[in-house]
Amino acid sequence: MSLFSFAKTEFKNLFSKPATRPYPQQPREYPERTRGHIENDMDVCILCGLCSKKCPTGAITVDRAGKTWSISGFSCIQCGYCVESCPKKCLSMKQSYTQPDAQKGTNTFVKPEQPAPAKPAAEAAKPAPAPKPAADAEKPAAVPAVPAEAAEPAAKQD
Amino acid sequence: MKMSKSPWLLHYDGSSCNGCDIEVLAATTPVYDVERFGVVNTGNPKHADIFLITGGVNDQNKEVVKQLYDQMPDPKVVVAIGICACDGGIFKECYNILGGADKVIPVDIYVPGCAARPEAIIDGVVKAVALLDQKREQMKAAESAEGGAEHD
Amino acid sequence: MTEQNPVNIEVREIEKANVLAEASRLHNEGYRLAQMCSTKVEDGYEMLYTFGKGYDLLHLRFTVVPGDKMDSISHVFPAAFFYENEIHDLFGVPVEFMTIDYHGGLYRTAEPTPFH
Amino acid sequence: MSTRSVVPFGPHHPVLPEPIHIDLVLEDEKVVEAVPSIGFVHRGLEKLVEKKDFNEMVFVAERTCGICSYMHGMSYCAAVEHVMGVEIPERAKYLRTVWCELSRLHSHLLWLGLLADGFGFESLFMQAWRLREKILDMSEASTGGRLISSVNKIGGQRKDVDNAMLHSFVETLNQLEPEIRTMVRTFLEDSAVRSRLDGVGVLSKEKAHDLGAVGPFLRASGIPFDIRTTGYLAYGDIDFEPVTSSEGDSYARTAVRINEIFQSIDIIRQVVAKIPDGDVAVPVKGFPKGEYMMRVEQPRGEALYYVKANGTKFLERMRIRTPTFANIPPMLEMLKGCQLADVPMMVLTIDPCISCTER
Amino acid sequence: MGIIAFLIFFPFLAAVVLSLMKKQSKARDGVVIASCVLIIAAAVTLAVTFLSSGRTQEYLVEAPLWNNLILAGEIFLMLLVFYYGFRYRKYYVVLLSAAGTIPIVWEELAGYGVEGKNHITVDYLTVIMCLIVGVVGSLICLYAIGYMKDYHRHHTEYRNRTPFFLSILFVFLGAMFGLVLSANLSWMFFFWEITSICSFLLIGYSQTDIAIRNSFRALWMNLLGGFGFAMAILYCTFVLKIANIQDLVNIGSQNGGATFVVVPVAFLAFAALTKSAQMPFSGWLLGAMVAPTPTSALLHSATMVKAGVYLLIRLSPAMQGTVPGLMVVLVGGFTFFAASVLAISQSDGKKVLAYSTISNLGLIAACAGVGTYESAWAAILLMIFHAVAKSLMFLSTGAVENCTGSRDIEDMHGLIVRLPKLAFVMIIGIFGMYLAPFGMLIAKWAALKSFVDSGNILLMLFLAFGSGTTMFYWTKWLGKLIAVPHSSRPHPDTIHRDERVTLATLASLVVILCILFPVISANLVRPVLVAMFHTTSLSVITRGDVPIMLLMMCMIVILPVAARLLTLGKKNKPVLAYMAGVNKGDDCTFVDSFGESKQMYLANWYFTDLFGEEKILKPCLAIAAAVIVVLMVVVIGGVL
Amino acid sequence: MEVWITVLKVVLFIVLAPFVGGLLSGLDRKITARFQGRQGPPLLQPFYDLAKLFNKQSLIVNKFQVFLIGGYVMFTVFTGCLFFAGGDLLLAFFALTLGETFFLMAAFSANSPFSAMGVQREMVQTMCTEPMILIATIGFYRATGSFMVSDIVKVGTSPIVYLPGMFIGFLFILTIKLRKSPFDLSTSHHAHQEMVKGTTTDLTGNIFALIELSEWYEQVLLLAYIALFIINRNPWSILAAVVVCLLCYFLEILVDNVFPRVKWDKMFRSAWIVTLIFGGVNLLAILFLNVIH
Ligand code: SF4
Ligand code: SF4
Ligand code: SF4
Ligand code: SF4
Ligand code: SF4
Ligand code: SF4
Ligand code: SF4
Ligand code: SF4
Repeated sequence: MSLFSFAKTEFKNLFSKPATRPYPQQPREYPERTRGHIENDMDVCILCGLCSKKCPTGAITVDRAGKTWSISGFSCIQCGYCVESCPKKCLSMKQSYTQPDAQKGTNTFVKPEQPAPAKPAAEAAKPAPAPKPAADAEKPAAVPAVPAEAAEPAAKQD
Repeated sequence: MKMSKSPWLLHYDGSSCNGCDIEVLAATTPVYDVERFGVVNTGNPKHADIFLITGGVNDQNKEVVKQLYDQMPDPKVVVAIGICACDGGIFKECYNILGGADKVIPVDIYVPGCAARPEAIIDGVVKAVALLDQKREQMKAAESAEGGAEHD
Repeated sequence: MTEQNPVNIEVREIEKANVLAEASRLHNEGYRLAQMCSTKVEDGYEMLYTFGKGYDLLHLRFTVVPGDKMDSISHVFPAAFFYENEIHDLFGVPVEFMTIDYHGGLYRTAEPTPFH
Repeated sequence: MSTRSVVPFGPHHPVLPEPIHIDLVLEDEKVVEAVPSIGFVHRGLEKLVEKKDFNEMVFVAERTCGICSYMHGMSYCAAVEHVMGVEIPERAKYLRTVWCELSRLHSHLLWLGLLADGFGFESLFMQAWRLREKILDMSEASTGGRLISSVNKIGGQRKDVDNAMLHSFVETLNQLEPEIRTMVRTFLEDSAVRSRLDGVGVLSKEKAHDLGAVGPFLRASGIPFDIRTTGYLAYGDIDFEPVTSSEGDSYARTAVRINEIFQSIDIIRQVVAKIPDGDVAVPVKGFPKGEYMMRVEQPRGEALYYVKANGTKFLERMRIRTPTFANIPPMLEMLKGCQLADVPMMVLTIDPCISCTER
Repeated sequence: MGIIAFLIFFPFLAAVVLSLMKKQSKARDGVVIASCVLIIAAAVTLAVTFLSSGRTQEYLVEAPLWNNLILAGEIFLMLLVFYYGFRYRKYYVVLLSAAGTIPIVWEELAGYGVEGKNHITVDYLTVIMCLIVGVVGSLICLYAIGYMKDYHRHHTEYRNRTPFFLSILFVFLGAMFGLVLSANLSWMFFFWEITSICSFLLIGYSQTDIAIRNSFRALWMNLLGGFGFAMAILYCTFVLKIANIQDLVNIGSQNGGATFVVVPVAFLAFAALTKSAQMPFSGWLLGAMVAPTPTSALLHSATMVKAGVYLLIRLSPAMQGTVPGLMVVLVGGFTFFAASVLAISQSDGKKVLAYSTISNLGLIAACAGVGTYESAWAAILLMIFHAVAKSLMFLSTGAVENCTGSRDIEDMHGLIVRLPKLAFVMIIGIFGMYLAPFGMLIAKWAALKSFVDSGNILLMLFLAFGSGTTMFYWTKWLGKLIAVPHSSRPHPDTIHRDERVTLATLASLVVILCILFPVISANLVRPVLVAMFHTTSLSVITRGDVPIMLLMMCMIVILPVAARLLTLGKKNKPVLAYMAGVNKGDDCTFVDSFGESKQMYLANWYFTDLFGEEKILKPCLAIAAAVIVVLMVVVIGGVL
Repeated sequence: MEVWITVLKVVLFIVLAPFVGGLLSGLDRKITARFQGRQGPPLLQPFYDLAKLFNKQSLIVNKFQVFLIGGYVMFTVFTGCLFFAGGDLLLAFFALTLGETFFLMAAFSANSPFSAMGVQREMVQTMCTEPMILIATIGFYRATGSFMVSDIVKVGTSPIVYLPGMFIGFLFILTIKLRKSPFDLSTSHHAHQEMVKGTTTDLTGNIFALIELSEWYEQVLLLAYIALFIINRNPWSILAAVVVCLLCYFLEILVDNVFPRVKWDKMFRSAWIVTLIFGGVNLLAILFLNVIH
């Protein structure tokens, strides 16, 4: 039995550097396996839609006609099931997470028309002035990404 | 003086799996220490500026969520933490999940992740804090607009 | 691939009417309640009650036809009230004489008796 | 008029991270009646078996609770594997054991912190959670997630952890152990802390047994009941004894969990020393048919995973009897007659997980 | 002289008239009102005439006729007690009464009686007492008119004996005037016994079992005190050969602590302790609650218990530094503390008031026992302020009971919404009881200073701890009144006009006395002390503090304005109270565990496990009794 | 001249006390964070908080609240003025009690479960602290011969020489007064508790800000009381007093961080026992030695 038993630890803490990570001033390095967000190598993707079918939260939308593959970072639970299921192994799990935002945007990847010379155009896009999210929130994941068009011109330009 | 220097939190667990909840708590602990930004985890809606809600809403807690929100003084912002709070997450097809927090209260910032990691929560709070200042300005404008008429 | 094992738990089938008697007998033998589960099957609700003694489990199974009531065993096993209220609220099977009866208020779901 | 107060405690309450509501009837600070209510986090995930196939259900199962997420996913997989008669590789069993014990470690440290928060010892809470971060770092390094691991699948593990990393874990734990020991001294020996724990919420051995308590809650009342001793996963090859205590009060429950922290560290050391090489998964074909009830020792006690399958890709029934569900009736027994200030203690010392309780 | 005779006789006359007016009528109300007005007028006249002359006046130096009448009266009282004692088979009261009265009668008849200098004295202390008895007492009688109507409407099970009740009230007033105006110990004894019997009759008013039991408890305790009084008289007669209280005090203060004067002082102090319901004799005052409220108000504020402390204050100079002084100090100090602790565990409004009275009287007694200039100053002021504030509290509690059917403090929840006027009056009363800058607190402050100067550590500790506990029980009552439950509707305010007048007058008196306290202190209290201690000490409250207290008073008054200023430019939006998220929307109900609505209820704390009567009353009584027994033995042993 | 110096002191108190109190609170939070191995908020955080609160909408449960809180603020500040003007310690104590009562009434008037439970505990706390403050005040009088602050600061030897027990006792109840663990029972300042925010649960915006502000005033007042133990005729003693105050404050922060919250009955018993032993024995000793007379 004792009183002040914790004082020793406290003084040790007081006179040593705090354990606090200076985030966000200093960006954080994540371990290699950290599951952050999904990216798609559109050169390889065949838009088969398997990933979309497997995804437990329906975060992925594959639009064969529009040649786009989009993912809602605000629906994805980062389980990596899509990565595992993709027959072409074009999906990859990145360490950085989808940034918090005022709108539940989607990330749309466009299949290049020609065998693309450069890297695939990946654009994080969000609906520009966007109505109040509560209004359009009925089935956010299934909404074909509005920014698909918005992203398109950019993609087409190069 | 800016509102954004002293954001006080209210945390409520809608119907989360605890994952995001304990990450919210973790954000207050030494390694993340959101108190650096002046954050206090008040636990009382009437003292709070930022409502952190984790998990989706269901029929039993929607009134609770609404009530807590109503008891917060303006200006206030709502931050939905985790996929569940964003859109119901993996449980959105469950019979008892109405969807994300935005089904019952206006959500200002969505923090994705399952579970949302403390860094993301910090990012979310930092974004929310900026909104607080904006809302305060709007509030002032509104007040002065109706000011003369209302004063008795 | 290995053969699928059709049933790998030992279950004793009983009559619904005997449940209280069986429960009392088990209680006297020193069993405690481990869980109570209801499953919607074609001809009603299949109840699976599990009791434990030391590390051994013993399962009782019986069926309740829709519209029928069943007896609570919460007077024998006090903890049963919690399971029984759940069965009542989620499956809509009326349970009679529970020690604490929430009258459907344990889970206030949007859709009443979702497993009905 | 009576001098009794009738007040709501929860669902929103700062001392309870999860929503639970209790109708409290108080006389001064003494609780004379307490009726709990749950359902604020009820989602109905058991019914998702109708919408998600048995493979996808792993992701649902792991989100039954974010704290012992790993154990939920694992138990579910194990139950289905039993139904399908799948025998997973030895290395997978050992890996599962490591992750299970890591979960227990982070869960117990988390609980210690919450307990400290519950009795108003903020610094102690901070210290516990600070140490817990080290465990989470290990989880993240090995599974990619701090809490939700997503490494289970029917038939084994989705990821292997190389031996070097496993040994580095043991190394970290070796460094962590003395720090934890220093910290828990305050829980175990500080007289002010003891005054909040000693003799508070006593649950007798008989009551604990009859009311169906499980886990540390039960063991603190003197019953050495730990499902791990039945030897699932790699536990059969590991040397350990269930931790018990006889007083049955809040202090005993704290002491049991604290000792389990060191027990877990020891188990991880043993597992890492013995882990065989090989695959971590076997391919699984076909659909399950049959039923099984998997029993695992989660941080909060025995969980039962009942799975019933009919040969389609959708299960017929999945039912989770979580430890907290079993622990609530005995908790009610303790609440009567305690002090208002003890209510959080009572609730916290069963280490409740409402999320999994309500599913 | 005429005015004195009027004060003593008129109440008796009024009593006789009232007892004949059996029917409830306007006329009867009129008689009561007229009598009250006359008594107040007489008391004020006495005060004014006296103050303008400023000299102690002595009357009836030779009064053999009156002596004999009083003797006859004493015998009559004894027979009255015999009657009740035999009728209810409580033989111990018979014994006690006989033990007190017979020796006195024998002594007088056998001619041992000593002729005192005078029988009636008017001095500053008398005038103060007359004002208290006259003004507060009459207001209570006034209040009783309306109250008794309601009382019998609510309690149809009791026999309506209102005329009897009213007449006893007046008898009581008469006896009190007699008591304070008498200088002769035998005369005092006679009036002393009248008050005992009046209180007995009033407490037993409803004639229920409990009322009868309590009334006999009051009777035997007071008769025991009366016995002590009688012993003191005998001792004075036979040993000291004096008959006047003032002589005794003079001898006492000149021969401080000499054993031969200590004995009668001790006996008188003992008598005073019983009458002012100090532990272990607190039981009778608590039992008095069963009577209709005016009784309690009268017993607690203007009469009865004040008789006890009046006697103590009179004796004060003779007690400084003596064993009886120590006894009074210890018993009073201890009672102050213990009764305030006991009050915490009570939820019955009247019971809290009863304990508070006992507690406050303990403080007055302790002050008197200390026997210094400062302490006596505190004692007198405490007595004045207590009389006013306590009667206000009692009467308003009674009014609440008549309006809502309950006098339980728990039932006064939200009174500020339901009965705003009454609640406001009560709040003034409670403020008056324990908060700065109101009178009681000023007096307590002086008491503290005098205790500190006297160097009695026990008293300092009693006061320090007792003020903490006092704060607790008053504040929680205050809190109940001020809680604002939203869905409460104003309750029909059924109090009568007479009650309203009384309450308003008393409430204003609480405030006025507070503002006028320097005046009162200088013109009424200081002369008493000068006469008693033959010194003019410095003002007890430092001169600079008076304006500060007046400033505090002003601050309270301007608070509403200031509060408005503090929130200027802000619109306060009403919102639901926080109830963990399950407020049903009316601030009174919440969604319970079954999903239904449940009435919230917020009770105060009572600590029955710690401070309950079962727990600590007996030990407290035992301690106080032990102190009295030991010190009485010391006193008597010293003589033998 | 005298008068003007007094007025100046009062004005200085009114103006400076919030800054000192706020800075101390900031220091408290910073040191607490460092004790816990965290970086902690900026030093000026309490001022940011206060400014924020004044900018918030004010939600009230009823209009009495505003009035009652006004009373609390006024009398708390008033007490400080009285003290710094060199007034009577007892009167200052009574004024503080009056202010406290207004605060309690405000919590009562909210009629909400957590305010109500908080206020009951707050009353217990007052019951715990009052005897010690009174006894210490008596101690000052016996040791210095006056209740007036202006006289006490002019004594030759620091009162603490005669009042060591009182000093310890006062430090003990200071923990209660500053709402520090183990005694932060009624309005949890730090870790969460069963009371939510107790007495202040239903106060918002500027009303709540006023509470914070008066707590700063009260903090300065309490520390000034500590200083009174040290100060004597020698001007250097003022410096010593400041150092002692800071040390005491640091001690309170440390205590705050190494204790769990105890239950009310433990607080009650310990406070009274400490008061009786340290206060009572010390009082007995100075009466026995008859220091002044
Ligand atoms: S499964 Fe792979 S290839 Fe098919 S659509 Fe998805 S990412 Fe493209
Ligand atoms: S990681 Fe999981 S949730 Fe996210 S898109 Fe892939 S399958 Fe869907
Ligand atoms: S988002 Fe994921 S971790 Fe967060 S509450 Fe939902 S399921 Fe749990
Ligand atoms: S839900 Fe209603 S109908 Fe169904 S069993 Fe219960 S009570 Fe009967
Ligand atoms: S809960 Fe109510 S409705 Fe259901 S069985 Fe019981 S009594 Fe009947
Ligand atoms: S005990 Fe339950 S509520 Fe508390 S942190 Fe753990 S999971 Fe969350
Ligand atoms: S018991 Fe609680 S913590 Fe453990 S797995 Fe279940 S939900 Fe998670
Ligand atoms: S429910 Fe509300 S209005 Fe009715 S008595 Fe109770 S507090 Fe008053």
